[in-house]
Amino acid sequence: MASDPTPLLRVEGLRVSFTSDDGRVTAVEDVGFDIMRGETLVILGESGSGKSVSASVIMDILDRPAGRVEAGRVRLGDTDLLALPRAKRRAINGARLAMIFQDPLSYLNPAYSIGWQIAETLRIHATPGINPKARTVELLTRVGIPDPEQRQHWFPHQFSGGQRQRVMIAMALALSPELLIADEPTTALDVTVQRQILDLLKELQAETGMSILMITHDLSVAARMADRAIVMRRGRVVETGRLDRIAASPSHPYTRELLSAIPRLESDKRGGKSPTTDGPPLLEVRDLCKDYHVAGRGFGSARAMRALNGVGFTLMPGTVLGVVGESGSGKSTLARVLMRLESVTSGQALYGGQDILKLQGSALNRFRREVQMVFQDPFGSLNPTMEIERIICEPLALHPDILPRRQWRDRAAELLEMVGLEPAHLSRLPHQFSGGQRQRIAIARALALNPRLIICDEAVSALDVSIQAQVIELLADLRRKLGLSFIFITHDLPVVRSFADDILVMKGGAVVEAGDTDTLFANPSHPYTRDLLSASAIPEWMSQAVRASIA
Amino acid sequence: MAIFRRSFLTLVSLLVLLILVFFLSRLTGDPSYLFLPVNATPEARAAFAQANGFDQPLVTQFITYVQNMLTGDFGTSLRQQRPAIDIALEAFPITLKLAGVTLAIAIAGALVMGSLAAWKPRGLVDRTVGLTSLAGASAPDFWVAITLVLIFSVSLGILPTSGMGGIAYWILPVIVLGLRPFGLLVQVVRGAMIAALSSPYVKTARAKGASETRVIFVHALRNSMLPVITVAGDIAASLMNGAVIVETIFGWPGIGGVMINAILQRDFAVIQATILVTAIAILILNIVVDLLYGVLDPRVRAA
Amino acid sequence: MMQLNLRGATAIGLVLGALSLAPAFAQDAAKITIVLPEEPPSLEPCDAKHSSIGRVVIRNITEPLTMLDPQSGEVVPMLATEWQQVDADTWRFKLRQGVTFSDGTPFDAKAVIAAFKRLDRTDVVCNTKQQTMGGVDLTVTEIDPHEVEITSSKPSPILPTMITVVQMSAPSMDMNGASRQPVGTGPYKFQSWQPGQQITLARRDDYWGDAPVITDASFVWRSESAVRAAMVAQGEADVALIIAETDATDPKMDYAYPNGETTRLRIATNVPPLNDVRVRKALNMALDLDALKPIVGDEVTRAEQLVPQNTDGFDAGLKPYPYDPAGARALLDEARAEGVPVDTQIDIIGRDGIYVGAAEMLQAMQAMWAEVGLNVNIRMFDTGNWLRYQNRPFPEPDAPLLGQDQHDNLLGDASFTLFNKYHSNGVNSMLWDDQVDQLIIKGENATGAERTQAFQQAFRRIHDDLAADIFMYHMVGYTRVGPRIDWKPTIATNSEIAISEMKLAK
Amino acid sequence: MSQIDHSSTPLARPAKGRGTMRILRALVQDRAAMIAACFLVLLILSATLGASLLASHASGVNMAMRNAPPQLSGGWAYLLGGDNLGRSLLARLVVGSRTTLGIAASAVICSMVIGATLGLIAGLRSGIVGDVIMRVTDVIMSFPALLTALIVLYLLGPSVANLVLVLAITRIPVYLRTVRAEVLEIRRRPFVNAARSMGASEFWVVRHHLLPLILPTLLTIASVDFAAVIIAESGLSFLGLGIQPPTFTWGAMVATGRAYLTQAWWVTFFPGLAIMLTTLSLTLLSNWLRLVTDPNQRWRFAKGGK
Repeated sequence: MASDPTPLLRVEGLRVSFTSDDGRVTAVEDVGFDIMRGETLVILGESGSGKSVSASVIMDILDRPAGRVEAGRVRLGDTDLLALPRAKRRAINGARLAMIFQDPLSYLNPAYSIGWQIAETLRIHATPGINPKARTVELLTRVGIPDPEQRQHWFPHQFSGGQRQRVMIAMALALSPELLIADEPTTALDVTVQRQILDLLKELQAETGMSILMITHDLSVAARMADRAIVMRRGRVVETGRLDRIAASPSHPYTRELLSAIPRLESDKRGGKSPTTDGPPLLEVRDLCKDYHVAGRGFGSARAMRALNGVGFTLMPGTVLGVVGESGSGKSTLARVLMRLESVTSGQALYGGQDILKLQGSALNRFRREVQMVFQDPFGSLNPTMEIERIICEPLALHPDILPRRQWRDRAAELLEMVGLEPAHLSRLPHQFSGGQRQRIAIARALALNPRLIICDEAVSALDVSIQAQVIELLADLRRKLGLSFIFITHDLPVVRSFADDILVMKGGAVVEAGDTDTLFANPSHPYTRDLLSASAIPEWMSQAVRASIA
Repeated sequence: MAIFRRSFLTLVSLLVLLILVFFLSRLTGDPSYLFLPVNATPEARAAFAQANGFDQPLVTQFITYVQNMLTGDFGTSLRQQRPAIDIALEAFPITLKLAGVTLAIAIAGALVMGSLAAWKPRGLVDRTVGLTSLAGASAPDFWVAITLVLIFSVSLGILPTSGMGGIAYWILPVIVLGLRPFGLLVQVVRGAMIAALSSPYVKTARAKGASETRVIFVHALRNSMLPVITVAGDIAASLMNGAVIVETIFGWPGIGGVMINAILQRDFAVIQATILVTAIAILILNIVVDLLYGVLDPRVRAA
Repeated sequence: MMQLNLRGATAIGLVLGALSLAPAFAQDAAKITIVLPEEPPSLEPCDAKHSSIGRVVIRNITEPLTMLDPQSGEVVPMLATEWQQVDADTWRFKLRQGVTFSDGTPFDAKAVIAAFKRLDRTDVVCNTKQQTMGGVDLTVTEIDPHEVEITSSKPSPILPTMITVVQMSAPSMDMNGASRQPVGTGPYKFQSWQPGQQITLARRDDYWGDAPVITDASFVWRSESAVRAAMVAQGEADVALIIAETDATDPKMDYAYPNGETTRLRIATNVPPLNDVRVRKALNMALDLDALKPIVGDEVTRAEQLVPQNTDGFDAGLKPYPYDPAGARALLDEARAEGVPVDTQIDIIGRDGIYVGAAEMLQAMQAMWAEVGLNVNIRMFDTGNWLRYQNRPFPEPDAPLLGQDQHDNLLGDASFTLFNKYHSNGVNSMLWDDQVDQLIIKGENATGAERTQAFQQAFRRIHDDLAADIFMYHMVGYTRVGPRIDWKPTIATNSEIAISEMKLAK
Repeated sequence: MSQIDHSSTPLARPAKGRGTMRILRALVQDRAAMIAACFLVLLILSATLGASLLASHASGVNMAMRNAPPQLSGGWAYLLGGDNLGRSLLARLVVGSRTTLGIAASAVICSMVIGATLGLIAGLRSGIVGDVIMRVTDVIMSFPALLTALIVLYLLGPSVANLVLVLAITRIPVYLRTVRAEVLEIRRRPFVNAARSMGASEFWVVRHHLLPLILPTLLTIASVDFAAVIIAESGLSFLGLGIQPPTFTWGAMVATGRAYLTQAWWVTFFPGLAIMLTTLSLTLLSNWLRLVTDPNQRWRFAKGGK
């Protein structure tokens, strides 16, 4: 495809450093790559690998003054972008280069209508012959927003996640740029929507002949999009080439590690079913319903919204139940209801024969000891002002009769070791840890009281793939050693495949399919389950190449 | 909907306020000492109390007050011997004008300076603005006012000392009155702008090719307005109660001076009338602020 | 920082100059502006004793029948040309002829009757009657259109003095509420009142007396003394009434003049230890009041009685207590030895702003008393609360209190002071002394030398024998007069400003 | 400084003193904060030791030195000049610091504690209780401060405690509204839910999760409020409702000295400067504290990299 010998964009010897607590840290070192006209280059890497920083340099949107370009050149055609004065540099953005981002809700300005924001690009680069208004509607139509005449006056919060990303794309494509940088454009979206967006990008590329620089951590996305790929690790490029070739013969150990996630995700081997599946169930949930009352208090009619609709399941001791669903499916509400963070409208949840939804006082307290929760957001779920020791000991302090205070410190150290961290970390603050490490801390906290059941609400969703795998491995390990049960809530089917014994698929507050994991993956009966499965699948050519290379 | 609810609740607090003012202000002493000559006899005081209804039980007085209020009679000023509400309504527009202009200038100044300060934290603008706002917060306004009069009017002779009139007459009062609001607002703007400038949509704007000016004043500023409006609303409310020092020093007959004098004179009808007027103004202001939230942030509008 | 300010100021000044934003100060030759400390609450003639009203009204808009000459203290003719006493209760006044009110009504006996009626209204608080006539009721009858007879309910040897405070307002004036547009016979007529901003008067062409020079006068008000002074310095005003001593910095413009006010601390003479005359004398002797003069103004003079010179009853022979801390200590020791509780804490009931430097004065006095071993504490109040302590029934009758006080007697007769302040039944009195009571009553009912002597004896007993007060100063006022006009303030200026007396400077 | 390590109370303490050392080291590194801290230490010394030592110099009337300009010749006493009664301004600044700081600190602490408590309740209870609290705030805000002062002082008599009460009442709404807004935001954060799911009571959440996060904001407001309270007190002094002589504050010094502005600028200037420097130091220190306690913010103020 790329026959033009001169690249559209050439990055050479890029070095970027950042100011941090520990002085200046180099975030990107000697990074270089070319993008040809009309081609799609994928930068694969995990968070902190420097992939987004590189894109920021190209777009001149690096965080300043913390970030600084120390060396290197970025050439667009014949122009050295880094040498341009700011005004001239800015004139290129939006016109020749454009960018879309991971989280369109926060990357769209909440205060302006989407039509205004799209037209803004056109107004900034006032081009004769283009009527901003008409062009806006045209663009919205093209990216598949229904009723664009009306909806151009809507604000970002009034759209769904997928539609917002479409709006982003419309905005980026307003002036038919030569290069579109897409920074994790589908990561925050539900899997089914992900695929639609990727398809849209491909179509548009075919129409306009633009180049795409796609930044992702997700192999399946890379596999769908890439002509060529580079793999980044700790600020350096460790691998460059056509993606099929990389998949077939990875040269860097890290690439191999990355690729090895594929078979693991697809394997049907789990952490070994626990033998204690007999006897009375640990938790028996029957016909849970939860209504939310929307609209203002006081005046007016309160509208009821059903978040849970007759949900029921049985959890045996020592087993793992995966709850899968997209946003709005009610899966998080289920977790919050079971944790007694919210009330229910009707239904029962029997734990050890008692309805936990009616527990009060000391009985509730005993229940809280035995059931713990791990939250999705490893950054939000730890109080930023507390040292790790205090965080881990908080449950002990809340239930002071379990362990005498002088043993807390040892217990905390023991727990940290259990989740693979060092006891020396006890006096640190949460911000000194990475996302994966924080999630381990959250798990250590959940383990402090020797619970019988841990509810994980999207506990690995915010983590990089390789970290995801590590955390799941840790959970599986804990389950083996401690005989724990888990309710594992996620939007990502493949993640639970290796871990869950049974799976519950939820949609719109109701269970659409439930069953044994192997059966469900092998023979999904509900169309929604099938959709979910196919959307997140890795293309066959890639799995084969990977399997071949590893074998 | 929320607005109605809010207005209703504010009306309740208005009522509570009036009751409190009525009863508590009568606890501050017998006005006859202030209105009768120092050699007045006890009989003369009794006659005075009777003529003004102060001899009645407080509750009876309050009922009479409310009854009269419903017929549009807000009481008569002891000092000026004319309807108290006239006195309040004469003074209020002046306060409103002065406060309005001052606040508008302070907000505009704070938006520009605060944005520039946030654009380069610890830069020259930031440090200057920080120092100014601190000085504004800690310098007593009567001191600033008189010092400015001495410098600009007496020593330099370029501005009138006081009084109401053309633009020149506005400069000193607006500076003195605006110093503290500016200092407060500039910090709020700075804080909000630092957050806004590091928010993702600013990157989007830059990626679109927007100039830094556009990024600051079109994208970030609009989103920094909510806290600014909140604080500006609070400031406006306190200015509604009058800018006593500025009003008295510069001879602007605003409601603050009227209220203070009425309090010191135990002129109860005027105290009640002025507080009623300012409280209603604050009520309206709060509603306007709520509406502004909606205008500035479409997400609030939807809720 | 100061330098920076000034440089910045200059820059702004240049810009302003260029834009000519600076207001035009040039005024018409015969128009003047007077800046007062406060806005009058009304312009009600019957309340003209209220000095903020009197300053605008008296002798500009309305005039009385008789007038006190500020220089001599004599009663001189105004709208009455001559008068004579008919009997103890009755006086006859001949009215000036050819006088009209500014609304065209002729000034005659009926108008006088109407003006006195205004004084008796009950719907408005007319302080004039309360304050200066006490319990005396006056009845006016017409003899002929140009002569009236005034009868008082009890003998009034000084009736012509008493009626100097009664302003002759036009019969046409509304009787409801306090007037805000008075009509009188004076050389000026009320023109306009922009509430909060200014009151303007215009010269009358049909005035009965000599036509004044000033054609138009406007009154404005600023509560801040420094601003009032600055306005005259800037040419924005021609007279700044009552400025602080600290702002009277320009000898070419600033006049110091006795303003008729006398300051004292009233002693609760019935409460130990203050009921012991030695303690009271010690209180007086411990103070070096000459040294403290600069706090209130270098031009003040020591007071030893509560009325100023030129007052009938003033005793020029009284001498202030000398500054004698040793003597004071000796007296206190003596009293202490006899079991007087000298070391009890004595409280001053003060009022900040009663006069300039009031609070500092108390602090300085407190320090001096501390030197002789007296334990004096200051309690400051706002006017309303302070006034409670001025009047019977006193709020803390059993506490050893010193009440900060300032009294003015501009009526030229000690009777306006003595009864209220020192008689056992006086509403403001904290003195119970038979001898003083007798002297006061004797003087009030006498005339001529006998009256004068009785009052003088009363003052002598109060000061020398009883040390009933801590007498401080006959105060001075400061008023700034701009270079455009030729006028000097007098003792009466605090309560009346006769614009007709002002001339343009050559 | 105690605000920082308070968070380590009932839970196991990390090696005692290490936190304090860390903070001290951070203080030494920030020059502005260091100077501010030194100034405040000096101030505390002057309010405690100095005020006792110089009490006599501050009250002795000396009319010969009335409004004396700042001078080097007259010894240390008239270094900053004399006031309107010829008392040493320097001595009065030192002696006045005790009452000024005492009153301002008590008022600020009172309004902060009351305001924050009510704000916490209003933030956590969105029903009737919250509404009532917010309406009470409205009433306080519309109620003229002078009237509050007159009522309290008339009913309870003038005393330092009542003065503090008046000043505190009028400043409550600021804290209340701020805390409520913060609580509404923080209570939705996952770690609060995490604590609840572990069985934490409302009190526990407030004590361990809300307060530590709200505190930096509170301290920032308090540091600016300090000046507001001093100035409000001077306004009351001016009306005779403030502190009673012979006791005095910096605010009262400015208020009485104002009459001499044309003749003796130093009489008002130095107390005014003292108020400003105190506020400046408190603000610098509270900003610094916020940075130290909020590590996520720190990078923004990193040096260099322009």
